Formats: sequence, C-alpha cells, structure tokens
Amino acid sequence: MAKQNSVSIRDLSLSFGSVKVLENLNLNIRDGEFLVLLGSSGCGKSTLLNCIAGLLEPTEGQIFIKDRNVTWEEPKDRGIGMVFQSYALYPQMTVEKNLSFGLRVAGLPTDEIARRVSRAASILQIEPLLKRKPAELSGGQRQRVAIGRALVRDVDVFLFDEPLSNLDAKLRSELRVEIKRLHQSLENTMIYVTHDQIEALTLADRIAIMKSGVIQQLDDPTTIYNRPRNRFVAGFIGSPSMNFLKGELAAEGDGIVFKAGGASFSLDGYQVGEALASGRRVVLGVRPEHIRVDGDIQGGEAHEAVVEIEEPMGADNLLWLKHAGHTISVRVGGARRFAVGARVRIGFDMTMASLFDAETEERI
Amino acid sequence: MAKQNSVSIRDLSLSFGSVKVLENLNLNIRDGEFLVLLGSSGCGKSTLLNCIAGLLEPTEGQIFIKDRNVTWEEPKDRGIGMVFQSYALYPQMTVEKNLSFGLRVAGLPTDEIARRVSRAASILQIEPLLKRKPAELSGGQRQRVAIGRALVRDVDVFLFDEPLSNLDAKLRSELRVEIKRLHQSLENTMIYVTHDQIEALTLADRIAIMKSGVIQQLDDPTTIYNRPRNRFVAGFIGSPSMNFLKGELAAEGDGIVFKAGGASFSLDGYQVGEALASGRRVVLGVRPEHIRVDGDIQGGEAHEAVVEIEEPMGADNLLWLKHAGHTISVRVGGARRFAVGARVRIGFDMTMASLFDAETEERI
Amino acid sequence: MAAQSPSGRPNQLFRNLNAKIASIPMMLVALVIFLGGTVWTVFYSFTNSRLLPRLSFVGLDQYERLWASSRWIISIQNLAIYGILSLIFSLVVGFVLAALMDQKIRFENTFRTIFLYPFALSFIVTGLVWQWVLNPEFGIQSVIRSLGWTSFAFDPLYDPDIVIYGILIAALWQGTGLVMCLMLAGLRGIDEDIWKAARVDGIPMWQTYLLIVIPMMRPVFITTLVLIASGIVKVYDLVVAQTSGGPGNASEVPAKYVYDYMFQAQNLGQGFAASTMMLLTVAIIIIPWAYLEFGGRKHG
Amino acid sequence: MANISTLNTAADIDAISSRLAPGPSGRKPRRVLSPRNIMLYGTLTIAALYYLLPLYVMVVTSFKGMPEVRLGNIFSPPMEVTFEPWVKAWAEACTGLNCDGLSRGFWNSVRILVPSVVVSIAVASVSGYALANWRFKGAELFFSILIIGAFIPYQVMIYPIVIVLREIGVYGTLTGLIIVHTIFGMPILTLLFRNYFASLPVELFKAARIDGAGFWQIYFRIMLPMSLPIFVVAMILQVTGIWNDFLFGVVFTRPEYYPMTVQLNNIVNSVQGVKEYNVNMAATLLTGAVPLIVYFLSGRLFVRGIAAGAVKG
Amino acid sequence: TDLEVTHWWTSGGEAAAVGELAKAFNATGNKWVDGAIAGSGSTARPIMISRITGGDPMGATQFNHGRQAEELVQEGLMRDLTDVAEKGKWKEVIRPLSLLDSCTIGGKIYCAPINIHSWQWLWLSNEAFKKAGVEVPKNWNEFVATAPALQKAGIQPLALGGQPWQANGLFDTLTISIGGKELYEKVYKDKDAKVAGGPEMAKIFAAAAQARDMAKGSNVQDWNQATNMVLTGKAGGQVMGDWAQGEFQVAGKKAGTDYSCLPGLGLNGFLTTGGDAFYFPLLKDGEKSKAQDVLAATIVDPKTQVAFNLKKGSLPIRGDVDLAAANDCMKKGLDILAKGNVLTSVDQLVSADTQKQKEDLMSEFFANASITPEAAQKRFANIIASAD
Ligand SMILES: Nc1ncnc2c1ncn2[C@@H]1O[C@H](COP(=O)(O)OP(=O)(O)OP(=O)(O)O)[C@@H](O)[C@H]1O
Ligand SMILES: Nc1ncnc2c1ncn2[C@@H]1O[C@H](COP(=O)(O)OP(=O)(O)OP(=O)(O)O)[C@@H](O)[C@H]1O
Ligand SMILES: [Mg+2]
Ligand SMILES: [Mg+2]
Repeated sequence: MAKQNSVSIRDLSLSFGSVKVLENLNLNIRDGEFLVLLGSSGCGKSTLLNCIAGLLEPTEGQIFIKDRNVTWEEPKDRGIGMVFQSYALYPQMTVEKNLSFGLRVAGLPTDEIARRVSRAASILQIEPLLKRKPAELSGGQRQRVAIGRALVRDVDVFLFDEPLSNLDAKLRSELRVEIKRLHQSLENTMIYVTHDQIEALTLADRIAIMKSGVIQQLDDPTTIYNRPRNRFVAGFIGSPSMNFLKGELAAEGDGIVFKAGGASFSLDGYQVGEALASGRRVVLGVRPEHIRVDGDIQGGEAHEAVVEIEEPMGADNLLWLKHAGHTISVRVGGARRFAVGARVRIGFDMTMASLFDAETEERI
Repeated sequence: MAKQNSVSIRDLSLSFGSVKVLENLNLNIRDGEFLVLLGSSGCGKSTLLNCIAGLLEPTEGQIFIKDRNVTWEEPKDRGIGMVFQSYALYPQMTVEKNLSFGLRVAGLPTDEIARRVSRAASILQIEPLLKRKPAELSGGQRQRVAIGRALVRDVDVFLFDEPLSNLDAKLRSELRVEIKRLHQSLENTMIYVTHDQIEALTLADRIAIMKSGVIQQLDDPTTIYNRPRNRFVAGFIGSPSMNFLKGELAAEGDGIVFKAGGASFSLDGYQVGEALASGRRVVLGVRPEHIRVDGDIQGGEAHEAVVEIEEPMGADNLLWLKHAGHTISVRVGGARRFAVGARVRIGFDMTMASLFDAETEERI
Repeated sequence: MAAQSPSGRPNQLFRNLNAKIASIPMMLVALVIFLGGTVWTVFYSFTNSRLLPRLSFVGLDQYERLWASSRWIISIQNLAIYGILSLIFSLVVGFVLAALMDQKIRFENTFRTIFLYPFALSFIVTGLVWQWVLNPEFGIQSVIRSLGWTSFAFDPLYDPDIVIYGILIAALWQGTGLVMCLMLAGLRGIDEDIWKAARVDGIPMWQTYLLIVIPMMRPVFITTLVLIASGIVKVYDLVVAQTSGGPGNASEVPAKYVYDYMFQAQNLGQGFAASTMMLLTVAIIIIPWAYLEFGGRKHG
Repeated sequence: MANISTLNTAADIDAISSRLAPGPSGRKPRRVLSPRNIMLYGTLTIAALYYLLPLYVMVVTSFKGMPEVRLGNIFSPPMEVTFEPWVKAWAEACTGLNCDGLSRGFWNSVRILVPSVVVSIAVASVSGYALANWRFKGAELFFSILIIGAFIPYQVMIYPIVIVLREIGVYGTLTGLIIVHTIFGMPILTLLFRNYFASLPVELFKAARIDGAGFWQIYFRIMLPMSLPIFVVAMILQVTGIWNDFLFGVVFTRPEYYPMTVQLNNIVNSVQGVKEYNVNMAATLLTGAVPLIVYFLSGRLFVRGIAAGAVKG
Repeated sequence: TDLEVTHWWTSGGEAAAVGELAKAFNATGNKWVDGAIAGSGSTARPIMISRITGGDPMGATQFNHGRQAEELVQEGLMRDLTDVAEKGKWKEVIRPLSLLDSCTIGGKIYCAPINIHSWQWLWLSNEAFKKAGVEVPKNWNEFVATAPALQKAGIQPLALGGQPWQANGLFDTLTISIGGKELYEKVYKDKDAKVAGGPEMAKIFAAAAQARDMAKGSNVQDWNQATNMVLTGKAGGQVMGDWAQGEFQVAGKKAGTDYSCLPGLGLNGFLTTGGDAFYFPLLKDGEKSKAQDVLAATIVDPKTQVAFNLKKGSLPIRGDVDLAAANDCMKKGLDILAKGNVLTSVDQLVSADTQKQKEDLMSEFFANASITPEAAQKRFANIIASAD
C-alpha cells in the first residue's frame, strides 16, 4: 500500500437497522491533504466522518489512520481531532478549560498543557478570550475555540463537520480563509464535511462528492467543476446550476452536432471521451458563465433568446433567458444590464461544456 | 400625502421595556414595490415587519397601509399576508387545509375558497401536494405552501420574514427566482426581510439597509452596491467584502491623490461628492472585482503585490494579495490561476471606488 | 498490514463496559423487581397461598372468586369512572389553566405556585383535608346551611352514589397543578411564528388552541398521560385517607382490594390474582403505547 | 440622523413633511377592566381560591382552640389565636406510650430523606445518561420494562421486595429503605433524565469522547454541570415523594426510623373521643412544611426543568 | 434488655392500659420499647407480618386471638413458650381454657393471652333517652322500639362507625344475642350453609336491616368516634365490644348513671371470648429471648392482669384474680364468664379470609339500604359454604 496515505477507508459499510447509509465505500486520503466531503443533506457525510472518528461503529470494513488499523480503537487513540457544526464547546468551562480538558483527562503534565494551550491560542489569536465562557463569545470566536480544541491535541488528522454552516455569510467567508491559512501552516491532513460548494471549491485539495452514501467523484476542484464525471456532479456544483439541454446527436456536414428543440449546436472544441454516434440521446450541460451574450460572442454560431428575469448580484448580473422552450441562466458582468423582454443573442463555449448520456447520465 | 404609497411608516418607535429597538423610523413603500429590509442579526428587521403586520404594538408612531391608518387594527384586517422563516405551517393539516383555514374561519363560501386555493396552488405549482401534510414535504415545498397561505388571502401587501434562510443554498437560489417571478406576475407590494445580501440585491426594487433600528440607506440595488452612503453599507454589501485602505489625501501634481502605506493612488475618474482637501484622513474602498490583475490592467498606474491565498470558486477565482501591509482581495475569472507566493501587478478601477471620511465614515 | 483481519474486533460484551456496569442497577430493578416481582405474583396467583406464599396450586379458582366478588366489580367500576374522569378533567383543567397562564399575565409566579403547591402534599394529607372540607358537619355543607340554605346538601363522602366524585375533587386538587406545569412548558415550546401566522390568518384564539396548538402538543400530552395514568392505577392512599373505601364499599378501588386481601384477609392468592388482573389491564394499555413510542423510532 | 438618512426621493420628503396624521397613533389604548382581563383574571382567581381553600382551612383551624373548632364554621378565622395545637402536634401528641409528637419523626424523616434522595437521583441519572448516550443492545428493552413498572401499584410489590431485601440481608435497615425508594423512584426519574440528556446536543458528548473522556468523566465533568434544571425537578419529585411516604417507611423499617408521616398517621388516627382537628391540621402543616418550602423556593426552576426534561419526549 | 413491642392500641383507654403493661415489664429490669401503629389491626398487621417474614422481627407483637398468626408459627418464625407456660401453670389458671387452645399449635404454646374481649355489648346513653323522654331500654328489642322517639328528638338512635369490622361485629352480635348459641355454632363452627341460608338466619338479617335504619346518618369512621356520640348524648346507643368501656372511663362517666351497658344486648347471657394475645418472634439474640420469656410471664401475671384490664375495660384471662375495683359493667361480664356462658369468637372459628368476605358483605349491606336482607343472606350463605 502506498505509504503516503494518511487515512484509508476500505469497503466500509454502515447501516442503521435496515437502512444502509454507507455501502462499500473506499477512500484514500493522502498525508497533508485537504479533502472535502461534499453532498446534499442526508447523504451520509457526517456518518462517514463519525466512522473515521470512531464515534460510530462500521457494520463492515476497515479504517486505517497513518497505516494503522484503527477500526476498533477508541476515538481518543486514533490521533484525530474533530470540530463540530454546533461548536460543541463545554458550556460550563472557560475557553482555557475547554482547550485543556482533553489533555487533563489524558493526564498530561501541567506545564505541557499550558504550553500547548498557549500555542493553540496564539495560532488562533484567542489569547484574550481564554478566561471567558463560551456563552460570552461570538459565533466566530466559538468556532475558533472549537478548532483550538482539536489543535491542542497534536493530532495527525483533523475532522471538520460543517464547521461554518451556523455562521452568517460574512463570517463564513472570513473563517474560510483562516482555515485555509491554518492548513497551509500546519500541513495536517484535514477532512472537511460541508454541503456548501463554495467552501468545497475554495478549500479543497480534492473534493469527494457523495450521494446516498456513494462517492460520485473524487477529484481536484478544477476537474470537478470543469469536467464533472456525471450529471449529478455537474448539477450539484455551480451556482446557479449548470444549464442542461436535452437533445440528441446528429450528423451534420462532416461532424457531429447537438440538436435540441429545433436548434442545433456545433460541438467544435468539445473534448470527447468516447466516440460520438449519431442518434444517441444526450444531455448538454453548459455553465452560466460559459454562455456569451451579444457583444461577447467570439465567433461561432449564435442563437436568439429572450430575457425573462434579471438578477443583479453586485459583481455579476444573472440573466434568465428563454431559448427554444428551455430556460437558460447566463452570468454576465455586474455592469451589463438588460431589460426584461429584450432579445439577445447567445453563444455556447463548447470547450467548457459537458455532454452526458441521457440514460446513464455519465459523461461522454 | 402621496397617493402612490402602499405602506407608510411615520415616526415609528418601539421599545421592549427599556430597550429601544426602533426609534423614530420613517419609511414609505410605493405601490407594487419590492422592498428588501437588509441588516445583520438583531438590528430590528423582524420587529419592524411585525409592527407593519400588527403583531407588535408600536410604542409611538403610525402605520398606513393603502393610505388607511391601521395603527390599531388587527392583523387580519390590514390586508397583509405574511410568510415566516420557520414556515409556521399548521403541522396536522393537509396543505389544502393549511391554505384554506383562514378563509374558512372568515366564513367565505366554499366555492370561492376552492377557487382561491386552486389558483394559489397553480401559481405555486403545488397542486400535486394538496393532500399531503407539511411533514411530508421538502423544505422548498413547505416554503411554497407558506407563500400560498398569504396568496389565498388576496392581500395588497406581502410580508416575508427571512423566508429562505432555512433552506440550503441550491434551493435558496431556485426559490429566489420564483419569488421574483411571483412579484412580476402579481405586482403586489412586497416587503422582504433578509440578512442575505444576494437575496437583497437580486430581488429588491429598493433596499433598506438597517443597523440597530436605524435605516442607513434606502436605494435601488445598483446605487447601494456602487455608491454606498457610508462605510457600514459599503462593508456590509458585497462578498467578499470591499477592500478598505486607510490613508490620507495629498496634493500631487495638479490633482489630489490618495496615499496609504507608502503607495499613492491617483483618484482619476472618482466621482467626488464634495471638495477634496489635502491632508484629510480618509478610507478608500475598492471592491474585489474592481481591481485588475496583470494583463487586465487597462492603463493607469499599477502596484505590485504578492499572492497569499487563492480561492477558486468555480466561475471565479478569489485572490488574497499582500500589498503594502494590507491584505487585498481580488476577484478574477475562474479560468485564471495563480501560484501562492507569485508576484502580480494590480490596478484599481477608481470610477467604481468609494472614498469615506475616516471620522464620520460618510461617503465623500 | 492490509491483511490484518477484521477478527481484531473486540468482544462486543466489553464495549462500553462502564456504561453496562453503570446500568446494572437499572437492569436489576427492571429484571428482578419489576419483571421478577410480576412473574412471581402471577405465579402465586394460581395457588391458594394464605399468609405466606405456598406452592399449592388451585388453578383459576382465585380468578373465579375474584370476578364473582361484588367488591371487585365495584372497585373496577370505580377505577373506570375515576380514571376516565380524572384523565379528562386533569387534562382539560390543566390545559385551560396553562392557556390562561400563557397570556403574559401579571403575578404568573404567584398563580403558578398556588396551583402547584398541593402537589407537594401527600395523598394522606390531601385526603384528610378534603375529608374535612367535605364533612357535612363541619365543612362546606354546614357553612352554607348556617348561611340560611338549610336544605343545602353536599356530602359526597357519605353518599355512596357520588362518593367517587368526592375523591375526584381531592385528586384533581392535588394533581392538576403538575399537569398545568407540563402543559405550560408545552405551550411555551410552540413556535412563536405559529401564533403570528394564526393571527394574520384571523383565526380566533379558541380555534387556534383547539385546532392548531393542541394537535402540536402531542408529546406533552403523552408524557402527561403516562404520569396521570400511572397515578390513577395506583390510587390507594387517597381513598384510604378520605373514606376507607366507604360508605360500605362504594369507593373501593382495585389497589385497595389487593392490599386488603393480601394482608387483612391473609389470602395472598386472592390478592395476587387481583394484582395480576390489574397488571394485565395496564399491560393492555401500555404495551402498544410503549411499542409506538420507543419501538417506532429507535434512534430518536 | 435616522430621519435624514431615509430622505431620499422627493416623494419621501413630501410624506415626512406632513408628519403624523391625525388618527390612531402609538399603542392601542387598553382598558384595565376589559372583558378579556375580567375573564382571564376572574377565572384564575376563582381557580386559585379552589386551590387555596384547603390550605386556608388548615391554617385557620390549626390556630383555633378545640371549643372553637366544635362551633362548626371551618372558614371563620380564629377568634382567639392559639399556638397550642402546634406545640401539641410537634412535641406532645401521643401514639401509644410515646408522647413526643412529630418532633421525633422529623429527624427520622430527614435521615431517610437525604440519603434516599441522593442515592435515587444518582442511580437514576446515571441510568438515564447511559440510556441516552451510551446505547447498547437491550438497553431500551430494560427501559421499557422500567416504564411499565411505573404503573405497578406499590402494594403488589411489597411481598417480592420483602423477600429480596431479606435475601440480601438489609431488611429493616436504613439501607433497605433507601433501596426501596430508589427502586420506586427509578421509572419516572430515569425517563426524565433520559429525555433530558437526549435533548442535550450529541455533539458535546462526541467531542468529549474525542477528548478522551470516559463514561464517568463525561458524566461528571460534562453532563452534570449542564443538568441543573432536571436535577431540580428530580429533587423536588423525590423530596415530596419520599417525605410524604408512609407505606415504605413503616413496612421496611423499624420504629426507631419511623418517618414523620407515621407519626402523623398515628396522631390523626389515634383519636381520643372527638378528633382534635386543630392538632391534626397543625400536624399536617408541619409534615407538609418541608416539601412546601422546597416548592416555594424552587418553583421557577421546576417549570424550567419540566420544560427541558419531560416535554421533549 | 430493650424489647420492641408492636401493637395497635393507641386510643385513650388502650394507651393507658399499655402503659401499665410497660410499667410492669420495666419493673423487671428490662425496657419496653413502644412500637404503636395507629389505625387499628388492619393497618398494623400487614406491617407486623412483613417485618416478621422480612427477617427483622420485633421482640413481641400483639395479635388477636385466633388464627392470624397460625402460618407464622407453622413457618417456625415464632418462639415456643411452652416452658414459660409450664412454669406459670397457665393450663391451670387461664380461663376459659379455650383461649390457650388458640395459642396451641402442634401441642406447643406460642402465645400469651392478655385479655378477653367480648363483642356482645349494647352501650346506651342515659342522657339521650332522658332528652327523648323515654325510658332507658332494657334490651335490644326495647331499644329498637325507642328509635322513633330518639329520632324525633334529633338524636341518632344507633351509632355505627364506617369501618367494615364494626358492621361485621354488629351482625355477629345480633346472631348470638338474637339467634342464640345453637344457631351461632351451626353457622360458624359447623359452617352449615343450609342454616346460614335458612329461616333462623333470615330473622337475624331482618334485625340487621332494622339496625341499618337506626344507624343511618352516623357519619363517623372510627369506633371511638361512634362511642363518643353515645358519650355526649348525640346518639342513643352503640353495639360495640367491651373496649368501649375504656372510653367512658377516660371521659369520667359512671356506669348506671351516665350510661348503661347491656351484655348480650340484654337478650341472653352469652359472650364470645375474643381478645388479644402476644406472640414472640424467634430472635437470634439470646438476651432478647430471655427478655421475651420475662415479658410473657409478666403478661399472665395476676397483678398485671388486674392493672391492664381495669384500664382497658376488658376481662382478665384468669379466674383467680380479684377485680374488686371493677365497675358495674365489668362485673356483669365477669359473672357471665364465671357461669361459663362463653362461646368461641368468630375470629377463631373462621379464617381471616372468610372474615374479610363477611366484612365486605356487611359493610356494603349497612351502607346501602337498597340491598334487601334476602339478597344479603344469599351472599352470606355462599360465603359460609366456602368458608374455612
Ligand atoms: N442514528 C441514526 N439512526 C437512523 N438513521 C440515521 C441515524 N443517523 C443518521 N441516519 C440517517 O443516515 C443518513 C445519513 O445521515 P448523515 O447525518 O450522515 O447525513 P449528512 O450527510 O451528514 O447530512 P447533513 O448535511 O444534513 O448533516 C440520513 O438519511 C439519516 O436519516
Ligand atoms: N420580545 C422581546 N423582548 C425584548 N427584546 C426583544 C424582543 N424581541 C426582540 N428583541 C430585541 O430586539 C432586537 C431586534 O430584534 P429582531 O428580532 O427585530 O432582529 P432581526 O433583525 O429580525 O434579527 P434576525 O436576523 O436575527 O432575525 C434584538 O436585539 C432583540 O434582542
Ligand atoms: Mg451532517
Ligand atoms: Mg428576525
């Protein structure tokens, strides 16, 4: 087995009673990697994380941490630290006590405890808060303490279970940056659960996208974003969602084109994974930012569409267009404004598009 | 009194015991307008909305709806409908009952009730759900039913209290579009409370930004975004936040420049509200998307910076740069990637920047 | 190391050993006392044990005699009347009081304390006090008569037809405060927005309570039901203190039958047969409920 | 400042220059004697009278002399206040040969109460904690049996318990009585604690496990400090239950441990001729004093705890 | 040595009597630890039995004569007093000897009888009859005849407490006093269900129905409260055992002038010999065992007998004591005893179970006027048929 694996999960299955939550899951996480588990609510992310932490017993399979089989070990012996969505700070203890609790339980000498606490506090810049109780902290400060609690334990692997989802948008984006910084300075392995794709895209070295207990794709963010393995991944990532057009392939001229609702789109520039057969029923996926409008169109064909709704979002402007029966969302710069009902011309950037089989929904 | 006002609030004050939550608040909302109340948690948005609905009694002041003084009227007589954050559906009733309950209590004839329910159901596309109970619905469906309950009441004014904040990001963006569509088709007055700026920017005709019970700025989204009245508004709107550089004005050549941390920035193109005096201590605010990097720089001066963190967000790529002691965030296209530690050159788009007085924090 | 087999699985018995050790008292009580005691009781109900348990089996004789006894029949009837009425009244009175208390009233603490304090008193005391208040010679009847209505009659404890209601009055006095508290806690747990939604919809207060709030308080009602129902089945002290089952045997209850036959009549077999019948009734009511509550949602 | 910052469009300025229009403004005026208030406070007051009546009668009677009691009207206040019934109830009333009233039983009750309350709450809270946080196979089954046990009349269980206590050799001792109180407090208390602990965030428990705390460490250092409300509820329930207990106190101990209620029963039941109602009432009040005081001191916490423990089923 | 003694004697006269017993025992250098349990035998007995079977027995305990402790003895939980009895020549002095029979199981003696109680007394309030303007009746029948006059004067004719054993005792008394010895023995000793359902018994039920009408409206629970009604002239009379005597005595009333007593309801001269006895659980502690023997001897001792029974108002268990100090009523009782007109009490003839069933029937019958005597008799016959 490759030595560089920090956490390795083999054939893991877990059921609650008759409900199978995880099934035959395999996952290898490299040393120092920042892995994000992304998936919609209830897909089993927390369950997987709890298995790694030892808080849930797998029904079958094994878990290795640092090449040691820890499947049956107690959470504290696994060399992991965990940060929870609701912070889970001990409400009756001061921040300092919160941080040192685990160490005191383990019976570490006092000066060692003090050293570690002050190191964690300085890394997280919470020194002034050490004497306060959790109730006296703001959300972001609580989150930092929760991270600190994992930090003092000097562990190899950090587990985060949606650590930012209770915070408001502004704080979330600030703490996101801090976690990223922390990872850069500590270089620990981190496994991070979220259902927020922005968090996943910005933080991850690799993202594992889960759906009902199965990992759909495990890749770096760029690949996931640009070359989704299947339609689920494609639709799950990106906001607003990728535009999907149902249609079929047809031979036109000397190449193959995509036909949908009367319009036909040339597939020039599309990186094909397999041979394209005419007549095959497929779905074309194009992200809103890969559709050019009016002046932006750089050659190629153009189609006509009507502006239905305009959503200005500050930096960007989101258009919802009607085109041949489909509603298509398009992202343009924040400065470009359109009137509702206006007719525009659009062009697809096929180099960035995806084609999926209509049946299997796998990428072609 | 201007006839076009749908809701008009005069000198409204409200205290809980000794805590003043709203103080002398004035607000006029035009007929058919979509007004968003935006502000951080606890600033009094819900309180204001509850006053309008008649669920809280103001300590002082008056409320007019359709030019009728409703200050002392019961909620049901005000011609308003309200949608709550937690949906507040009656859990033991079917969707149909939920929608029709208020009408039945009001003693409307059965066929009229049926007509209204089916109209609301078809507008919201929840016909197939009419026989289900709320527990059997997904979050988005519940939200739609909650809106439907306001819809059947045939009211002039719709009040929304953070109706989307319990939903996940994907659903949120979908329902946002639907609410916008609903407004376009109904043309009612809508007052919408949120603390999510994307919602505010995309939905609003006008946004009222609140802070501790006081309205900071009331304007259309573009103005709010591009010409924030003060530093609070500037920092509150936009994600990631506007970059603020503290410095002072200095005379250079025949114009005034902005000097911060040794670097000096020309103010060419900045639309000045008042005369600029050299030596005045000011804060320069520039949004991440108004900073050009390397190749994008279109003339003007350029400054050097170091890439500290790169956050790919799919469509965009967020850079955190170090420049003369400041950390500056910059938004570039998703396709452009930078290595951490790389040196880049940046240029500010002064036409889109804001200058604030360092003391009063008001826009100059 | 990939070869390390899953047989490294430690013995399941020793997982969470401390939790199991700590649960021993609970398990012992459940098994030895409640289950063991029950089995023991049922077992000896088929014997003709007198003062001491003896293993001389008589089949169903004790049950035949039990159901032939008019006192037992009356006890069962009384329990049914008392049980149903006290359930209904506790819930209704408790809920109404709680609803009134929930109107942001002044002196809430005072009222709550007044309603709750009888719960601090034992049934013996409760029975005693009410026996006295209802005593025709000293209590309400005599006071009202002395005010001029000489024909006024209110002596529930000495009238076999209504004596059980006299007991009910005392029982409600003692127990509704707790129900009120539970209901109040339940009401406070209802989402504030529901009230607002109902107001905006123009739904009158009473309909809001009846059609919206009460159905939402199901868990509270269940907890309350368990508390009241377990008290009803066990009612004994109150009857003894108030009427000793009299006049005649008009206010007898099953628990008293059990006690009297076990200890006074020194006929354990008969007492055990009666307790078995009580257990059976309880089981018929409880087990389906327990199944729904605890079996249905295992990992609550 | 607030007004100025809202001045934006011309229309706004128009509206504001007109200021407050005539008509309703501010808080809707309320009559203190509105029908609603009369209904509300009327009902509450009548209910309160019903609840207070017996207490009033007890107090009033306990301060009357016997002749006055015989006069008949139990509701009239004492014409001549006498403390004699109280003295008698506390220190002089006889049962059999002992004429030291309730005073003797009082300390016995305290001696029974304190360890019984402590032990029963300790056992039940640990069980509830184990049930809520350390689920293991069969735990729920035991719990179900326990809950059904709550419905078993005490009288039925006396014999089996006598046998069990005899077999382990603690019959008639204080230990035996404590065990009995623990057993019968178990079902409801365990239910309360289980529900309460289950309503605490599981993540706290998980965090503590990752921190390496074991069963007892989590219980003592994490759970206990967060459970004040439910402990108050349990304490109130047990204090009332145990203090008011008569049956177990007399069946499972010997006279030197007889609790106050036994004395109360003796005083109330050993009547010499006419019942001395005034003494009985004084004795009743004295016996009920401890739980009553506990109530009055902790009523608010009680409601909070009930809300936390009982309602989330 | 300290010896804990449990009993249910807590009313005024009873407590005074116990005081005498304790004094006598303390005089032997031991110490009487009083374990009174109020609320009559039905409350106290379960507690006593639990403690004995639970392995934490008291030093001595009261039971009624009869079969209440039979099984405890059979289980070997009780101390054999044969030695003490022989030393004290109990067989010779105790009268009637049937008292000792019920202490004897398997030829050994297990209890020390302390007093004789007889149920068949009618206590009358002279004051009440004076108020009603009628003669104080001489027997039950006359008493029944005066009832309307008493009622007119606002006086409750017959006081009857609500506890079931009182109704039952009243009925048994009517059986003996109206029905006579033969009927009594046929029904209770021979358990002849035919007789129990027969015409002789029907008369008794008719009388009981009369008594029921006379007792209507006596809203008291305890027997001594009922006695108190007689004592204060609120009621005409009460049928109650000789222990009621103690209440009159404590109140300082004089037999003959303030109240009258009619043994056998003034109809015939039969008394039953119920009463109380002390049993001594088997103890491990040798010292205590010795103290138990001393207490047993003390109980039967003539001096104690006199002192105790005078206070209690019951009759002594031995014929050789001088009760000069006894009042009129007691003397009447002693006379009957001396004549040998004694019957075994119902307690001794039937089991506690049968007694309880009878009690249930009687308390229902006396409380509920809608039960006809015939219906009650039918149920009575059933109980006797299955009696043991
Ligand atoms: N204790 C349990 N008993 C039964 N089913 C459970 C239990 N815990 C979780 N599940 C189920 O397992 C599935 C996965 O749950 P999990 O908590 O892992 O989801 P998640 O991906 O973390 O979702 P979220 O984003 O909402 O946290 C869900 O369908 C859930 O209902
Ligand atoms: N019933 C009340 N009693 C006392 N203070 C209250 C009450 N309701 C609200 N407040 C206070 O009034 C302020 C405004 O509350 P409000 O609910 O209007 O805020 P909000 O802007 O809606 O916040 P959020 O975004 O969290 O919903 C807060 O500081 C809150 O603490
Ligand atoms: Mg989760
Ligand atoms: Mg709010």
